[in-house]
Amino acid sequence: MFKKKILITMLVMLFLSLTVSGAFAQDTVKIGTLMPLTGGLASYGQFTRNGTLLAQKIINEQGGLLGGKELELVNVDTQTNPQAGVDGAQKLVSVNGINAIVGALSSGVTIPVAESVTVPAEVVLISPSSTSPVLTTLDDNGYVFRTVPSDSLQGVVAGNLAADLNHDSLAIIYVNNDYGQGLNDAVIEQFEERGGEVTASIAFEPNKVSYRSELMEAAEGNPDALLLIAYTDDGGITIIRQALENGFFEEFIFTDGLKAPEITEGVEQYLEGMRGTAPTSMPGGKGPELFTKLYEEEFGEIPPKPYIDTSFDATFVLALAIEKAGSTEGPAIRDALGEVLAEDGMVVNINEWNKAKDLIAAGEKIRYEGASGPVLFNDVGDSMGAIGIWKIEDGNIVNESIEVQ
Amino acid sequence: MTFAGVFSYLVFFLIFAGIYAVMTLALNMQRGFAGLFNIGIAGFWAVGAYTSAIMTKGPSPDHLGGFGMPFIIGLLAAGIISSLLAFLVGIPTIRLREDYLGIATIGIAEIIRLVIKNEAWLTNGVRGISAIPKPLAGSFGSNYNLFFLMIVVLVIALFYYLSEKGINSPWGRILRAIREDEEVVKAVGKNVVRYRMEAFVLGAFMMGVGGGLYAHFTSFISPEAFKPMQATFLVWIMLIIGGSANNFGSIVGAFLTWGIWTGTEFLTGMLPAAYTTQAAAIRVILIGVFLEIILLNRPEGLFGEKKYSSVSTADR
Amino acid sequence: MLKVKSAVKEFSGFRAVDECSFEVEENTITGLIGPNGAGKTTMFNLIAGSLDLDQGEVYFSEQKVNNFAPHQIARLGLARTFQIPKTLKKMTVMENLMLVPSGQSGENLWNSWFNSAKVSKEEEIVEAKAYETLEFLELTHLADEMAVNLSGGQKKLLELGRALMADPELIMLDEPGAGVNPTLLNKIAENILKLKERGKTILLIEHNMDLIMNICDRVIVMNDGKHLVEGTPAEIKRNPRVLEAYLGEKTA
Amino acid sequence: MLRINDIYSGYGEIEIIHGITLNVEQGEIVSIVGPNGSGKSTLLKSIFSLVDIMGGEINYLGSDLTKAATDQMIKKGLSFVPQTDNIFPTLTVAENLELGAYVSRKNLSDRFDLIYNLFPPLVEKRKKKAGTLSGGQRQMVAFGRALVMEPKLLLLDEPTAGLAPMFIDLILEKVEEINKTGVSILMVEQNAKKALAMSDRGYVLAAGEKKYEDSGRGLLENKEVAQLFLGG
Amino acid sequence: MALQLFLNGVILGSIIALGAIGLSLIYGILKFGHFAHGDLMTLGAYFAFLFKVQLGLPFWLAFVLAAALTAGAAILLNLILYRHLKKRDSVIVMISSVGAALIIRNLVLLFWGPQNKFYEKAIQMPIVLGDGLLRIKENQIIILVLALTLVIAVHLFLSKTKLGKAMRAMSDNIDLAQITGINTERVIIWTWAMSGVLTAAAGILLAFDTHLTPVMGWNLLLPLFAAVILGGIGSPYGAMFGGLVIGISQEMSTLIISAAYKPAVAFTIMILMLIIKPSGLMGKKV
Repeated sequence: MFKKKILITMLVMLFLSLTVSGAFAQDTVKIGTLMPLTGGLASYGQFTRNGTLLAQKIINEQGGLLGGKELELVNVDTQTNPQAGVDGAQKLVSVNGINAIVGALSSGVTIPVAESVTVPAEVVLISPSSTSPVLTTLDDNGYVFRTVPSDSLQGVVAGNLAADLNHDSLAIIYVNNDYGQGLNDAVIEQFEERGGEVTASIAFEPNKVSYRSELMEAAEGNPDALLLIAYTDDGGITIIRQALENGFFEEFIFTDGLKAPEITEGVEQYLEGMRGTAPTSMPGGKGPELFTKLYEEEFGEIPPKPYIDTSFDATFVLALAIEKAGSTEGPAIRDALGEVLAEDGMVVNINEWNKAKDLIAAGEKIRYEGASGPVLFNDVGDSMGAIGIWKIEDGNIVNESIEVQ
Repeated sequence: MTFAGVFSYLVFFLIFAGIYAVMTLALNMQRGFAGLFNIGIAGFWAVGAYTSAIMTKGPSPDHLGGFGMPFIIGLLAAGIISSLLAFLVGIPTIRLREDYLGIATIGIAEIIRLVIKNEAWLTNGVRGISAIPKPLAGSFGSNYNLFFLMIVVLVIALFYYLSEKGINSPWGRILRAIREDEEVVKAVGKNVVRYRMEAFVLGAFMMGVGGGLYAHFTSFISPEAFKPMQATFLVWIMLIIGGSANNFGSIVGAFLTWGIWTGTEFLTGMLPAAYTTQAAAIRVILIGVFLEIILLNRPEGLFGEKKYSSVSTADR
Repeated sequence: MLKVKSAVKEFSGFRAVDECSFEVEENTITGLIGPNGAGKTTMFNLIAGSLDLDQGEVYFSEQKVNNFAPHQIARLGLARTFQIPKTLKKMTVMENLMLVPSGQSGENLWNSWFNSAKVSKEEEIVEAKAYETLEFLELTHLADEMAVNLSGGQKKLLELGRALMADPELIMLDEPGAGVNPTLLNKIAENILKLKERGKTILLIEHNMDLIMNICDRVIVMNDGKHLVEGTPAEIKRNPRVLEAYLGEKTA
Repeated sequence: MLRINDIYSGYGEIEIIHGITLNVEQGEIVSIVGPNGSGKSTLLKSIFSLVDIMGGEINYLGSDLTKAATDQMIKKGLSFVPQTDNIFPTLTVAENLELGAYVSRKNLSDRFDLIYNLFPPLVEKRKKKAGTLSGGQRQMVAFGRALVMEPKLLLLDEPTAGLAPMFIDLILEKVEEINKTGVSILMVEQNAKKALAMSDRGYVLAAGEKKYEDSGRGLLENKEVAQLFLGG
Repeated sequence: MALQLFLNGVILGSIIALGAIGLSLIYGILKFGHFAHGDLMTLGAYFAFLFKVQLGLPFWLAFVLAAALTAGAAILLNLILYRHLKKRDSVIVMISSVGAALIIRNLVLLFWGPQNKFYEKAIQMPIVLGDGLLRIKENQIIILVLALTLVIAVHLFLSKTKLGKAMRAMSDNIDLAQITGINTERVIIWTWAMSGVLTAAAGILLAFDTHLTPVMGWNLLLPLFAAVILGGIGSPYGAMFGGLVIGISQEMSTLIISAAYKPAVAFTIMILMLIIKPSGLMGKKV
């Protein structure tokens, strides 16, 4: 009896899951989003999803796309896990009938999704945050893009920054994933080219309680500064605090994952004047400021997390491409993505969807001044962003200068 | 939602659930038939996946490789290396009390994950191995997944057949007898440790092959895929829900549980965006509650233990 | 056949078996008796390898078998039963017996999978042998019954059957008569005698003196872990030290 | 004070005791003897509900014990010393004794004094872990723990099992001493002769049934009883 | 350097020890590995966050309230779950504790969200001893003192009180405990309560030294088990000692091996222990 009940419950749930998610399927343009809402990256997924929702709102408020169709976003929780992520992506493609995907966050999910789901199904995928160099060389028939620069780009700038700050020696502590690894390699190469010495390069496991022994190892040989490659939530803040508390380091250089006022809370006086790098907008663009304003109107204070802006941009440029293609077919969207954006195109800001539509209708190319800076793809689908240098002043983060690629 | 769409998702779903079913069958061999408590499935899964990937890929500067072996050899190697690992783990631990073996295996699985993460020369570390060849890729067009499903079903069928045949044979008779009373088996001259070890190694072989299937299907593996929750405990939940010591129940348990695990996604999809994080948490809570209800009400699983026998009574 | 020399086994300071020596002749029935706690079952476990000797030696068929693993000694031709019958509960009576014969090629998984012909041929032989054993024990009607459903006495018989299936040289029976009704007891006694006729050697622990007196060729009495006296049943019955041992009067 | 009336008990589906009636009067030492496997220990365990009771009843000081909770039995003055595993090995001797006072802690020090007087060797071992003691000393600890409960009736399951001969006499002497302080005793004992010699009454069991019942002396002189042990 | 690592290890080790004592007692008495123990630890830390940061209560009061609530949660788990599974295979109970771990972790996620939290935003500068040889924060001294106090309290409780002795007795021999008149059900409840308090303390101290995240306890679970095995299952004193050994060896391992392999140290010690002496350093028979 009990067995029967359980079996029936399970089947009903299975059925519901298949139908409910695909039930409201009329006349909309659907984009799937693959964001982690549970698991290791849960604290990012919620906000990156907000980024996509903001883009959806702007587009729908300004009349939708493809002649008035609404943009519909369908999200699947990847659980920060490839097994669940790949399954979710296939559900988006097959059951929900989405036309393109924004996501996933970590390369560990993005790549298997691309290889086993979206590329074979000819669905365009734009990752807002996967920085792995593997994505560049993926045999993807051009269906995989990203709105975040490959980590090698930022690494060069960070390496230069360290040298420019007259540091002769540098210790690096990086988060042990593909993002951290990539940046670390690039920084070492650049810094050593500039004549500096990297005294230690130490990977750390995220979410551990103590990083004192890593710090101690890094501090050996008295390097001039610590270059920290981490996210705020997986140990970055803990490392900064423990480094300060124990007097291991006084000089820091940060990367984009730490570009957040959160890192200075309670330790303002120690971090005053420290610098960091992060992908940013080209000179003249006002995307980031505008984005912060719009986000805060919609969701309240913008959290100091990366990739919210790139998620917004990914959604926006997908919409641009669909509008340009005049179709929701994967190959058409793919081709349109390459055509619609140009460095010397007409400027479109992030709240100017109507203007964009008009320009596309007029056959103009667009220079999209995105939330994370101008979005341009090179021929392998990587974003050709710019890297900015930021600085902590009075406990706040201010942009200092921009290094164009 | 089109029929074709649902069908293609269904195929996809079945591939994934099928890979889990391979794991569950393997665990059933270890746990259900031999009473071995392995909570390091993730380790064997990872070793299988990486072995097959390294064996079959062409040369790559990022990690060990360049053997370019065919798919089948990759799978076999995955099974063999995974069994070898089981053998080494088993030597010191298989004699111990069952929960000691469990804690040892979970420790080994975590060590394996750390090695994969940090020994980049071997595994490309955290960046993972990409472009793992799919067997006969490009030959079936849009029906490729259907073809892959066939492979998975074939593997399940093979393992099911071998497992059933094994457990109903004199070999299985000894294994079942060990579970009933070890002393008796020793007293009639059977080497209990040897049979335990064989079941452990055989289960690990199946897990390795399952790992290989996973690697070739997703074409990309990285340490992220082999965390204890999704790669070990989920398999246990499947086995317990389906019913330990029952091969058929194990398979059904895998399909149903994977259905619930991914299927309850609709909960998240239905709620307003502001609540999605909460919904995701609630979903996992519900899965937990569901598991507890089953454990409290039906600890032997949906199908319970099956009666296996080496003797057919018909001919007497 | 079996020779025990100065065997010693201690449990946290207490000598359960204390310098005990005895021999069992081939093709005899030897009874091992003694009051509770005399060390009889411990002695059985030492011989069968379930426990390791602290001192002393055990020879089986001229071979020193000190501290062999149980399965190794079993393979040399020693079968045993347990005081409280141990059966494989959720397996049929038939399977309980078919488990026993050693060297079955089907015990190798590879053969079970890929050499079905050979395995099933052997299985037929083993099955026939098991059936024969059941006939000998007059249990054929229970062949397909789960062992858990057997009565206490039937379990005793099944244990005996399991010992027979091994084709042993020496059978060690731990209280074959305990908890068995008189009819069944006679049957067990008969069976033991029949086994002797077939050339087997039997060593049994028993408290039922009738059984001991009726079937044993020799009786060894143990007390306090030591070999107390030894002789024919009649001699033992008359020996005052035995009675004292049983009623607890210690010889000073 | 204790009346066991037509009790049937055993483990799970296996019935071992087939309808035994037995009683113990205030101040008596009563022994249960019989060959191995006759069900002596099972009978004793039935009193403390440590085996499954299938029929009959157990009455103690006028109230039904068959369904009583263990701590209630202890409060009423019943205590039990199992044959094996009867001490807590990782606890010290003093702690073992103290646990005997778990249910009631009145006059604790008097009770301890009594135990240490009865078993002087325990005094210096007080702080030692019980698991490190010799067999005889362990038995003293077990007795001590049971006596701290201030029993009116002490149940002993083969108190001399596995002890060296010199300890056997000692322990049995102690049993008599304990009895003299007013504690009734019901014990299962393998050393039938010694046990019966010191008992007011005795019962002889065989195959889960009561075969003889008489004064200790009477049973000792009974030829049939002697025969039962060597086969009749 | 080695001295500093040693000190860090002692701090981490005393936190692990607190968690491991309860885990070991439960393992000893109920004979199953409680996989939700780490998440109970997380829960305790978040309860304290609720009282201290969200409700603004003083730290000591938050500590006490959180410990009490966590004890309540542990008892609740026992009442609705483990008590009913007592007669089952220990593996079934263990799997159910994995389910409980999932539930607790996601409840924390549900109520407090995935972001890291801090009891205290400002950092503390360390006291420098011996010309920079050794640095220690005031908070770390508090942690050490609190942990030490709790360990002593546990010791006194286990060795002096009736209940504590009953717990140890049950860990030794549950049947004998029962016929000694110990109300085993009640002692089990108290055992849960005590390990709830200890595990909450471990979580709070851990978060006090670093930060709160929903996975903090789950990440520490295996080191907890390692400590329990090292000390011998069921031996609370062994668990204390095991915790210290694991903490110190994890921190000091960075002298020899890459920090990336630091988490493996606990497992390696554990596995070596299983091979060499499965009963643990202070354990009983296996």
